[in-house]
Amino acid sequence: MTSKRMSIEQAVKPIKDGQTLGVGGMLIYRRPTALILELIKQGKWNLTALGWTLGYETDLLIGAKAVSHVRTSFFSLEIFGLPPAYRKAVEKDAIKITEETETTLGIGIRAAAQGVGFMPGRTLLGSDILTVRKDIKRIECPYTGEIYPAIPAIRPEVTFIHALAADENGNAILGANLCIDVELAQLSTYTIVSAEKIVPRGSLPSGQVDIIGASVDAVVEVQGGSWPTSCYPDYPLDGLELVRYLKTMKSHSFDEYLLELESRKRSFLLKMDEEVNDGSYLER
Amino acid sequence: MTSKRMSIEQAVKPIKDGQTLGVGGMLIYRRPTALILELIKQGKWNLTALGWTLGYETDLLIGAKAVSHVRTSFFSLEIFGLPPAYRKAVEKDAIKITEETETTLGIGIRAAAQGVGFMPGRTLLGSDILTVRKDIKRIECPYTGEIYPAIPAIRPEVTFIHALAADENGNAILGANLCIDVELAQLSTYTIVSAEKIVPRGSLPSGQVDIIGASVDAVVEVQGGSWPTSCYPDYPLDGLELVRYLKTMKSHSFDEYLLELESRKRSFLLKMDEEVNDGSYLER
Amino acid sequence: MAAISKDEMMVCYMSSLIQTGDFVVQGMGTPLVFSAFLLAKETHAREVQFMYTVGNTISEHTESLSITYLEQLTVEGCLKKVKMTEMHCDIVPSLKVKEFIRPAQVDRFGNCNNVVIGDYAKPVIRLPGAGGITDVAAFNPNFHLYVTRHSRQTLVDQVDFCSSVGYGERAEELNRMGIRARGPQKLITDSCVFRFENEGAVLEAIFHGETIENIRENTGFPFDLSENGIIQIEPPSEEQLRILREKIDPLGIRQLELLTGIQRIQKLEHILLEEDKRRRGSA
Amino acid sequence: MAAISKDEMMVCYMSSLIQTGDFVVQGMGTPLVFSAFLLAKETHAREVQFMYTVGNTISEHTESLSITYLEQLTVEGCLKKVKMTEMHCDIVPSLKVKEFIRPAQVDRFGNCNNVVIGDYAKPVIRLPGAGGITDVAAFNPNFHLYVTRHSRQTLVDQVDFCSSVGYGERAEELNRMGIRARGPQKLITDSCVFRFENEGAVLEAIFHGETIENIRENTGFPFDLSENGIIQIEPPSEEQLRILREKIDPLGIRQLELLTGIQRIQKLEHILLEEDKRRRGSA
Repeated sequence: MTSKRMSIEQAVKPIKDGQTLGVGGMLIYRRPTALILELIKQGKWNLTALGWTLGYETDLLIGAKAVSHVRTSFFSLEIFGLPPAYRKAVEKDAIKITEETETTLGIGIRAAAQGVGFMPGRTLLGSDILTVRKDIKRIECPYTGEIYPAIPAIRPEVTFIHALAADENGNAILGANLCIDVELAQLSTYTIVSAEKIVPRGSLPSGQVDIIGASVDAVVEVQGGSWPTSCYPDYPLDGLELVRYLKTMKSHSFDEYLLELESRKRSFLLKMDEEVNDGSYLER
Repeated sequence: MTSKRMSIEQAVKPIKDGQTLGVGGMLIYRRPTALILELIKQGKWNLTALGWTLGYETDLLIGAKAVSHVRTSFFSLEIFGLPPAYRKAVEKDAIKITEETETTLGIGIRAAAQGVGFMPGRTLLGSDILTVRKDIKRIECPYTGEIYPAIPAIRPEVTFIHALAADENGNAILGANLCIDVELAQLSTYTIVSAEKIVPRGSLPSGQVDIIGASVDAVVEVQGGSWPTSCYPDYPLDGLELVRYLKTMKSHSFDEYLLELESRKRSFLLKMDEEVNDGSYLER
Repeated sequence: MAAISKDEMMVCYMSSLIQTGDFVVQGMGTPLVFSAFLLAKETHAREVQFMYTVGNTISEHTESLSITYLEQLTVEGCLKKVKMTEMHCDIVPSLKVKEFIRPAQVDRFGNCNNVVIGDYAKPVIRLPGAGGITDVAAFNPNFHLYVTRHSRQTLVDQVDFCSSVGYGERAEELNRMGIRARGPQKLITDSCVFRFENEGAVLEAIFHGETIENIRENTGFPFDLSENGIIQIEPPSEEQLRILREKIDPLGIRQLELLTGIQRIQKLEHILLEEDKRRRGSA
Repeated sequence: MAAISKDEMMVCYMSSLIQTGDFVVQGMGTPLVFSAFLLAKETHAREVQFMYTVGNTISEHTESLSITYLEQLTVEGCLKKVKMTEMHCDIVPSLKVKEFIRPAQVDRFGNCNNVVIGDYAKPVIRLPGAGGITDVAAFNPNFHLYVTRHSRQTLVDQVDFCSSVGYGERAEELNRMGIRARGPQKLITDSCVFRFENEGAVLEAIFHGETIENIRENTGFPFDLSENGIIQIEPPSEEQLRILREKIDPLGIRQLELLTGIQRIQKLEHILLEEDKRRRGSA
C-alpha cells in the first residue's frame, strides 16, 4: 500500500518561501493552526495567504512575519473583532493586500479550475475595489453588450486543510464549514491534510467524504490540529484562548503569546475529552 | 402552514407551450417520467427540452410531438443504445438541435446563475460543434491573450425533478445521480418536484437534503414517478421495459407503446415491493 | 420588566421586516440580525429558511444564540451543507434571499465602506474587508443596511472607501452591466429608519423617544422626510421581549455589536465563561 | 477454458494501461472500459480511485458489473456524491484523471465523431452527441481512444463531423487557447494499438493473430509503423480471464459494446432476465 502519511515536519518542509498558501477552514472554524505553527517553526517567509476569509491562523503568520501579502475578502476574528497583528501591519504599511470579494474569489477559482484566464462577474463596477485592483480589466459581453469586470483566475500553490478524519490516501471528512477547501485542494500543486485521526482506508463513512485522495499529497495526524479554532463536532471554539490572544497582543508581544501555547492546547483538549466522555459537548 | 403540495394536474397546468423545460435526473436514472407523461396528457407542445443528458423521458415527449427543440450534450438510452423517436425525428429533420457539450452546459448554467451573459470555456475550438453553433462567439482573455469561445448563459424556464422524498416546502432528497438538478431548480422560474413520498416538514434526514425548498414551487406525490428509469435506492431500473420500448418502437407505433403503461408500472412496483419486503433489493 | 434597550428596539423592528417563507442569509459576526431572524421565526414567520454562513449550511433548525456552540446551532439538524462557491456564486444570485448588512460607514446613497477608515494607502483603521457585500449589493435586490450607532462617524457625507454601491453616480457605472433591480432598501440605525430612493435617503420612521432634530444633528448626510409622514415605531411587546431575553439570547450576545474596545472584550469573556459554566452544569 | 474473445483481449490490454493510484473516470455506457478498470484493480492496481458518471460519485468501492444494479455498484459505499458541474467543470480539469473514450469515427489525427454519420443537416444516423468528449479532449492530457470494430467505417480518412479534436490542423485552432499539454495518447481497436504523434497515428502493437496487412486493409487512414518495431500483445493470462469471466463480468455485459441492432437487444434481454432470476434466487 502506498501511503501519503508523514510527520508534520516532513509535510511542511517542501513549502518554499514566497509561495501562495491556500488556507482551509473559515472564520474561526477548523483553521489549520497546527500546520501554520509548523510553518512558523520552520521559518518560512514572504508567503502570500489566500483564503475566502482569513483570521486567527493568518494573524499568527503575520505576527511571525511569515506572510507579506494577503488575498481575501474578509480578514477578521468574527465576533471577536479585528485581528491585531494584521491591523498593525496594515496600518504600518508592512503588508501587501489584494482586495478580494466573495465573487472575485469564487469566480476566480472557477476560472482557474477551468483553465481560463478570467471569468466575468456581476459585481465591482462603481466601487473603489476596482480603483485599487488596477489589475482587473473590463470585458464586453458579446451577446448582451454589457460591461463586466474580468475576474482573473486565482489559485494557491500549496494548501493546508484540517480534517476530522482522513485515510492514508488523503480522503478526508471536514464536518462543517466546507468553505472552499475542496477547490483549494484540487487547484493546489501540493496539498497537506492534517487530521484529528487517521483511519484505515475504506473506513470513512460512505457518502460523507469531502476531500478526495486524488487532490491530496500529504497526510498528517495532529490532535487538536485546529485549536483554538473549532473542529466540529470534535471540539468547539476555544473562545477564551482568542480573548487571551487579543489581550496579550494589546499589552505584550506576539512572541510572548506563543509561549506555552502547546500546554494550553493540551489542557483544553483534556477538558473537552472529559466532557465528551460525560456526553456533555455533543452526543455523537 | 403554507404548502406547495398539489395534484399532478395542477402542478403541470401552468406550463406554457414553447417553454424551455429543464429535465432532472441523468441517463436512465431518476428521470421525471410521471411529470413528463402528464405533460403529454395535457397536450403541451413546442417545448424545448434542456438536460445534461436526455433519454427515455424526452424520447417520449418527442414521440408525442410535444418537443420541437433539444439542448443537451448526450441524448441516449445509455447501454440500451439510441433513442428511437429522437433518431427518427432528427433523420427526418423534424426537430431542432442545439449541440451542447458538458462544458457548454456547465459553464452556461454557471453564467446564468451569476447573471452574466457568458463565461469562457477551454473547449470547442477546432471542432465542428463551433461550426454548427453559429451563435457562439469568441472572446479574447484580457490577461493571457488567449482566445476562448464565449459560452452563452443558459437557463430553463420550468424544471421537472423526481425525488425519493420531499416535504411540503419542496426540500427533497435525490439519492443519487445529482447531475444538475440543484442548479436547474435554482435557475428555473417554476420548479416541480415529484416525490415517491411526501413527508412531514422537519423529518428529512439532516444534512442529506439535495433540493432546497426555496428553489421549488410545486410538490407532487407520485409513487413510481421515475419508472421505468430507476429511483435509487427505492427501485432499480426496469430494463425489460426499456427493451419493450425499443421493440415496440421498431415494430409498432409510439401510441401503441403508451397503452397499458400504467398497469406495467404497477406490476413492476408490486414486484419490487414484495422483494423489498423480503430484503432482496437493497437492505436499507 | 427591565427597560427596553436600543438593541432590543432594533431587533424587533428588523424582525418585522421578515415574512414567513422568507429565505434569509445569516452572515458573519451579526448576532443582532440573527436575533431578529429568530424572533420572527418564534412569532410571525415560522417558516423561515436559513442560509448560515457560519457552518455553511441551509437549515430550518434554530436554537438559542451562542458563541462557543454557534456551529452546533447551524450544523446540527441542517438540511444541507454547501460549499461557499455554491452559496455565493450559485444560490444567492439565483434565489430570492433576504439579508441585513452592517457597514462601518454609509452615505445618503447607500454606498458602504467596510475596508478602511481614513486614506486607503495609510489607513487609520483597517477593517475586515468587503466580504460578499460588494457582490450582494450589485445583484441582490432584497437587502437592508443597518448600523448600531447613529453618528456622524458612521452616517457620512462621503465614505472613505466605497466597498459596495447603492444609488446615485456610482450606481450608474454599476448599471453598465445592465440595469439592476435595485440597491439597498432600508437603512436601520439605533435611532431611526431611512429608506433609499434614487435621490437619496428618506427618513420614514423613528424609534420611540427620538426626535427628527436629534437625528439631523447626528447624521453626516442630508436627507428628506417621508411625504407620508414619519412613523413612530411601536416599542417591542412584552411577549417579544420575553422571547428575546429568555429564549433567543439570554446571554446578550447581540449587544456585542454595540460595543467596542475593552468593553467588548470584557463582555465576550463574560459570555464565554457563562457558556462554559452552563456546559459543566449540564454535564 | 473457452477461446479468448476480442473483447477479452481489449479489456486486458486496456487494463495494463492503469497504474495503482490512478484516478479514473468511468463514463456512460462503456462496460468494456469498466471491465478493464476492475481487472486492473483486482490484479496490479489495487488503489484505483473511481469517478463514476453513473451515480455521480467518487468511489473506491467495486462489485461485479450489472445493468439493473449499476447504481448500487457506484453509489453504495462511495466516498462522495458530486454534482455534474463539480465533476466536469472543477474536478476533471483540475486533477489528473485517466479516461477511455469511444468514438463512432476517428481519423489519423485522433479527431473524433459522436454526433452524426453522414451530412449534419440530413444525417444517416444521429448519434448521441459530443457528451464531455469535446471538452476532455481539449483540456485532459491523459486519455485514450478505443473502438470495438476495426473497420474503414470507424477508422476513417475524414470524420463526417468533428466532435472532439486530436492533432494536426484542428489542434492548431485549439491552441489559440494556449498550447495544450497533448491530445489523445493511444487508439485501441479490436485488432491493434496505435499511438498518436503530431504527424498522425503510428501502429505500435497488434493483438495475437492479427497481421499488419490485414490492419492496413481495414483502416481508412494511412499510418506509420513504430520505429521500435511492432509489439505482439501477449494474450491474457488464465488468471486474468478467470477474474474477468467469473468475478467481474460473468454475464458478459462488456460484449454489448461489440453488438448492434437486434443482436444487442437480444443480449440485453438475456442479461436482464438473468439478473432478475438471480435477484429472485437471492430473495
